[in-house]
Amino acid sequence: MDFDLTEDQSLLVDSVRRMLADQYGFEQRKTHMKSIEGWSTAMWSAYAEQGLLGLPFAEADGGFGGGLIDTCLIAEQMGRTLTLEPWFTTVVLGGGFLRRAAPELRAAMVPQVADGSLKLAFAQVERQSRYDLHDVATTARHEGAGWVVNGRKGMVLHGDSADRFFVTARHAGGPRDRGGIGVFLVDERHATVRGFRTVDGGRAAEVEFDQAPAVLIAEEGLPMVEAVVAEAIAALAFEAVGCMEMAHTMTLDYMKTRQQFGKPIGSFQALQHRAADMLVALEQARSMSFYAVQAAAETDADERRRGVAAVKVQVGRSGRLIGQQSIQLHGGIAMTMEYACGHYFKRLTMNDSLFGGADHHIRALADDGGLVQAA
Amino acid sequence: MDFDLTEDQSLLVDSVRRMLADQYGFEQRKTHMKSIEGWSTAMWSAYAEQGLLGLPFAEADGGFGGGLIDTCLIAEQMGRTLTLEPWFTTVVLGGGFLRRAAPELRAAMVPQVADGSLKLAFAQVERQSRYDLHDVATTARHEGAGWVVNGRKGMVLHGDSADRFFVTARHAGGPRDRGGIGVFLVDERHATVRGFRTVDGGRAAEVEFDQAPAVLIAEEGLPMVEAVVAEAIAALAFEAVGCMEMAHTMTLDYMKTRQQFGKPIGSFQALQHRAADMLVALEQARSMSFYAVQAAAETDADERRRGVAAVKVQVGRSGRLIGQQSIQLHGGIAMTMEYACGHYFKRLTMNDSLFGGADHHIRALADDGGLVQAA
Amino acid sequence: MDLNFSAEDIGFRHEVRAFIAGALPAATKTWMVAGKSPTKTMVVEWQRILNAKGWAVPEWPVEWGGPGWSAARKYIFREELQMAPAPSPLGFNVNMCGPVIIQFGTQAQKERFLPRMANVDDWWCQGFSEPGAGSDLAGLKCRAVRDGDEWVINGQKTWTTLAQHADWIFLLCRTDLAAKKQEGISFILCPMGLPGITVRPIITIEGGHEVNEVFFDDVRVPADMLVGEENKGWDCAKFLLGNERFGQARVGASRERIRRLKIIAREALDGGEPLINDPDFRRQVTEIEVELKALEMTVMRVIAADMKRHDGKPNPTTSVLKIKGTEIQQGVSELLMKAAGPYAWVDGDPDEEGSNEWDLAPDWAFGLAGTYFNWRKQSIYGGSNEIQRNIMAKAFLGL
Amino acid sequence: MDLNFSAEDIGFRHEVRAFIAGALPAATKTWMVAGKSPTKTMVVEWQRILNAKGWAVPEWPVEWGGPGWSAARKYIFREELQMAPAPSPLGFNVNMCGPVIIQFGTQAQKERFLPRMANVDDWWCQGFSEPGAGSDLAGLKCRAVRDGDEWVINGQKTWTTLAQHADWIFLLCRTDLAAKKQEGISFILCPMGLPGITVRPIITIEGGHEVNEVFFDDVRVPADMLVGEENKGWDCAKFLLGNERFGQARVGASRERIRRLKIIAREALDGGEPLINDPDFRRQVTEIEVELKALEMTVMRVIAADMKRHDGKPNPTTSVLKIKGTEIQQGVSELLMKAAGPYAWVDGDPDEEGSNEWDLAPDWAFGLAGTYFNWRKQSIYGGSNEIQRNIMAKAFLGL
Repeated sequence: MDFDLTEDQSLLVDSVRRMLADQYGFEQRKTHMKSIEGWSTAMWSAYAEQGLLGLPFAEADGGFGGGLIDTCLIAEQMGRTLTLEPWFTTVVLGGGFLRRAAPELRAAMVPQVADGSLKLAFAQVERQSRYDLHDVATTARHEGAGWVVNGRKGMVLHGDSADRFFVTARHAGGPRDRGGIGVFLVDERHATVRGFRTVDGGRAAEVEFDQAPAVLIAEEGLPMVEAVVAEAIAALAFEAVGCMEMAHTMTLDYMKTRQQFGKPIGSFQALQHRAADMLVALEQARSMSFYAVQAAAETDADERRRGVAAVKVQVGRSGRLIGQQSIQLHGGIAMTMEYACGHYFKRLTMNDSLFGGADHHIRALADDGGLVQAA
Repeated sequence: MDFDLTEDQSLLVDSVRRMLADQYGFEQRKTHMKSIEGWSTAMWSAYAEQGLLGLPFAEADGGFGGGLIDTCLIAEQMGRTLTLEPWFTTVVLGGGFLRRAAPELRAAMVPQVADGSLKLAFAQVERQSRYDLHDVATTARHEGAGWVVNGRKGMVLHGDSADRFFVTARHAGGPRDRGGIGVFLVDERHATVRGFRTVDGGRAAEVEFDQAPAVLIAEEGLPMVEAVVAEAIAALAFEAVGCMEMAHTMTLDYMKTRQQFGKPIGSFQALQHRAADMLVALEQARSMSFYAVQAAAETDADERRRGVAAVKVQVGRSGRLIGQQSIQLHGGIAMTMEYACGHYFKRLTMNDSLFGGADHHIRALADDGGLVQAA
Repeated sequence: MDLNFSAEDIGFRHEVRAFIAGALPAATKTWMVAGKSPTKTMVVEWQRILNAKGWAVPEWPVEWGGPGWSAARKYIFREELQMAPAPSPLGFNVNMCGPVIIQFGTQAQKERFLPRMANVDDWWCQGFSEPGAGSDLAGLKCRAVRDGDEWVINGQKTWTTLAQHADWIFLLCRTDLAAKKQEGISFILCPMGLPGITVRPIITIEGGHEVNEVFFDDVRVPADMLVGEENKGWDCAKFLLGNERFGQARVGASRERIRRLKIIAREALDGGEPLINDPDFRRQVTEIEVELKALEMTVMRVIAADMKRHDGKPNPTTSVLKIKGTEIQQGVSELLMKAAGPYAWVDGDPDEEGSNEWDLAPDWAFGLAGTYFNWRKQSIYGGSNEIQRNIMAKAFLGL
Repeated sequence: MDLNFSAEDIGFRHEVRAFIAGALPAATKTWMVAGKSPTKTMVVEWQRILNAKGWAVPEWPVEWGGPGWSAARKYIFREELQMAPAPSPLGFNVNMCGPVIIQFGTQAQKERFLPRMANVDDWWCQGFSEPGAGSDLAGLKCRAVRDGDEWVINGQKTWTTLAQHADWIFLLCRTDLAAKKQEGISFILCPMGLPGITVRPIITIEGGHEVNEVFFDDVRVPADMLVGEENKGWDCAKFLLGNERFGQARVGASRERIRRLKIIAREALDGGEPLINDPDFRRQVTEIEVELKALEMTVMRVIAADMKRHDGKPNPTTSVLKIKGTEIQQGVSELLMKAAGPYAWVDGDPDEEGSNEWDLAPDWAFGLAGTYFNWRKQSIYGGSNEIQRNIMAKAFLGL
């Protein structure tokens, strides 16, 4: 048992942290956000150079052979910096499917993903589905030698910059059946995409498929979707911890400098205790993010589902407390767009909601019997 | 709209408060608790003299014609003093049924209740019923000209000192049917009673009825039970507010005198804010106790049910916070049997549980559509 | 003890409700039901309708156009406006500056300003907070120096709500540097159009422009723009803040939002069913409904006491109203956002970005996250909830 | 980074579990499953079984009978005992006084006391708190004055847990009145049977007798009962308190109680159905299970760090373990009480009051309210949770 980073991991994290510190300050981020893409193509190239885009893929496929923990460590740095690029969608979500795809497809796509020329997205949410991965109305059917997909997906993160979509679509079974859901790969040229800004300053899109030619990735695809989402939840947990740590640190710094009633507000015990409660929440979330890596790797699907649900609950609760309190302890200044703290709060709010918020998962976990077996 | 006491009410409250201050100090209470009855027969006589036992009954029946608010004001004083006598069971619960009984019965019993010679209890809880008033397995059936009751009731408050029991018993319908539940009056001579101490220092009993002759009070009795319990909940709300106010006051006093780190602990801001939160909880509970009087008087049974559920939720939540925090802010001293604070905490815990705790009622209210109609 | 409104008051409630139903512009109502703050035009238009009816300044004495209502009726009126929902009379004019002028102003000031305030012929804004004076308001630095018949104002105000709409600002300035913190401050009125005034927008985290920085650079106002005595402005400020007794309880507004929430929760699906069927969601809403009912009764207690005693003294309940009122509003805004699920992620407003041509998100989902973010301010401004706890501890608990 | 126990450690877990299953007296297990604290006899009997196995003093060096386990194995052992549930080795002996003697004691003290401690031939108790020295321990007043070859002790200790069982007490006494608060204190050992010692029970709110007042009236102990240097007892105290790193996390104990809670919730009826079917009850349990899982991982992080660095420095996580560990235990105790519904009202224990001849309440309901009441102490003692927040703010947040 060892929670320390290996030497390789330390080197990776340090270099990424240095790169982001140099090139992704809060003011630089504002510039990136104002670009046409809503993020920085230059940074995207830098990620490729640093090996962040090929990180989780096997070396044989043209990747760098990193494990989930490596991905998570990068996600934490992305969280600390509130990066805007489609790294999570391309590498964690898209990459999760790609790693599980057929060898030819991997051979064809991984090098392109790794060099930054191919961006991926996951088209899953539908108008009625909310957070249920198995609630799929988009259809897929055989046509000629291949498949075509029809339907509409909403809230596709970075859907407006993706070159390819991994899409869930139903080819058999009724609404909300767990069977009959395939995973398909669709080229963006066969989709109609409407991009928009998300509340955390990121990008997403609504995507429509009308007789879109599609490559089958998995015919009974739900288990694959769940496995990929479990990994994504682990990465989101680390991202959230990165956000929380920054929000907490900013708050502490502010408390030490902001003067009211003739002394720093950090000298007021009631606020000190609030900051301590934030630390408790942060430590619990950090612990749970480690557990997330274990849970996502769990081979028993029921165990894995319970595990990641618990992760979403703890990380969501901690993120909410730290986000809200970081604003409250700052006071007005953190309510402004010009100040970074509010952006961490917004990102934590969005992070919680992705793949279902704490409320969704506490119910799911409770219905599933919880973590402690009554024996 | 006027939340102030009338002159008569002020006089009544003042005289009761004075009596209890003189004769029911915390040390005197310990003595009362150690008596055979577990409460004070002398105080019982004093209540009779003060008119507290005949308070809610019509003057025509031999009572003093007080309204629910008068009963509640006394309950608040009882809460402040943590009195042990069977006042609540006799006057509020038993009295609630008696006030709704036939004129002859009232004429026969009210004077005896008012002069202290007749004590009443409400036998309702059963092993399986938890907090559901309609979950009645005890049976009643016609025998000869009258009725007999068979069954076992648990947790009958002051059942070991009661002369008569108002009993819910089923004469028709299946388990948990709302119809077919009668209210009966049974003499203690026809019951087997096993008394015990409750966790708050009070008394209760398990009561068994074996072919017990019974007087019918209401054949379809559930609406009457619900009406009586609604009034009881209003009285319990006031009692709880009395407890909360005392626990809060004791805590404030202690915070002003207890020295740690060279100053009174009340000078520490984190503890000050905790005390302020207790005040918020107290004021909200007090407000809700006024609402309880309105709600209990509501003629629409659905409205009344929603209203009293809301009362239980708010009073329960406030009492929990104030009870727990009063212990925490005191530290060890309040953990001791010799110190009054812990007894308020215990009573608040028990008070919440009576007729269903906050958790029970929040669910009931939520299932009932809440307080705000969506229109 | 009588815990109910009188039959006459209930009749009054029906009268108000009927009037609002008939007179409130439909566009304003639709706009506000969607959770948006009314525009300047909407506020002005509606307040003039109320003014024509004699209802624009419920808190003012009859002499200055007030309707002469009891505390209960004022409460009913406020509630009905919030529940409609309709814009409330402009607080800066009606609840803040107006009462100060009525209490401390000269006859000339009253005659000049009050009628125009009631009709929103002038839109006022409040210049209290400064970058270094937030919770510690007495730390303010903005100066006004007497120069002949004028005050010369230099300094900066911040968090100035809707200064971009304002014709006038009432502000606290330091007029005696030698005096102790809360002394040496004066309450001064100033037209926003004067040379030397710069308004700089502050964009809040959800992207809205509600607040501003206001800079004063040798701004000259006539000497008679002083309200009350020189160096006694703290009295005006205390009086003004003391009037904020019910302002942040907003029971009617929360009730309206809960209604809205329940309607949305019938439409939004979760697990293939209407969200309202989820017991835990229902529980969360109900917890807030219970707190709101208790708060409503707390408001009633304060009103009833006011009706009897008219002492208007601060009492601990005022802090309870602030803390609970804002917690409830923040709680409802969070549930509204959560009800929207993934559809809360869309930034902006489809009405501003063009038609909602596909089904990007249900119309009701727009802006819910923004309101949640924005409403974090509620526990910060108007005396942060921490300051409220300090007040309670010191003033009422004797700690 | 490797987040799992090694295969060897998992094997060790199975070995411990099997040993406990075979060796733990059935009566002790049944007693503890019911939620009751083990009696003195049970504790002594079990610790001697452990001692015979060489497992009684996991934290001690091998030289003094410790098994030489890694931090991970110590954790596993603690966990398995708590989950069984079985009594833990007596804390006063094994985790408090023993380590102090090992660190600061003379060879003679070690030889005299340690083997008897390991076998509970002597039962020790802790004399730190005083009426005026609770959270502010350094405010203690109990004096020890050197008189020839003896210390003469006068003063009072309080909250002395299980002093009624104790053969010895280790206590902090003021030995230099002139010194500043934390200086001038010494760490002294004292037999409980000496003349001048009076033990007075303190009955806690649920009726239990766990704690006591201990009075010292010219009690004379030999000079060599001083541990460490004169006036340097604060170092011993700090060392002792610093050893309390995991003590209050009690992850295994909470897991055992949650299991129990779930079993009860299958039996208890609510609304005519098993309570476990109530979604809100389930949610409340699950919230705690999630916090417990996070706490377990937090413990693991501390252990892993210990295994690497052996510096044993205090770190913020220790306060997290205290705060969360006690909140979780208090939360579970409250849910257990609530699960019992009306049956939680019965005071006392049917085993003590005679047979449970009717169905006064299900056997599992007895004592649940009492434990809830009693466990309010958890956030008070061992450095109250407020003190923990102070520590975090000062030591780790730099506030």
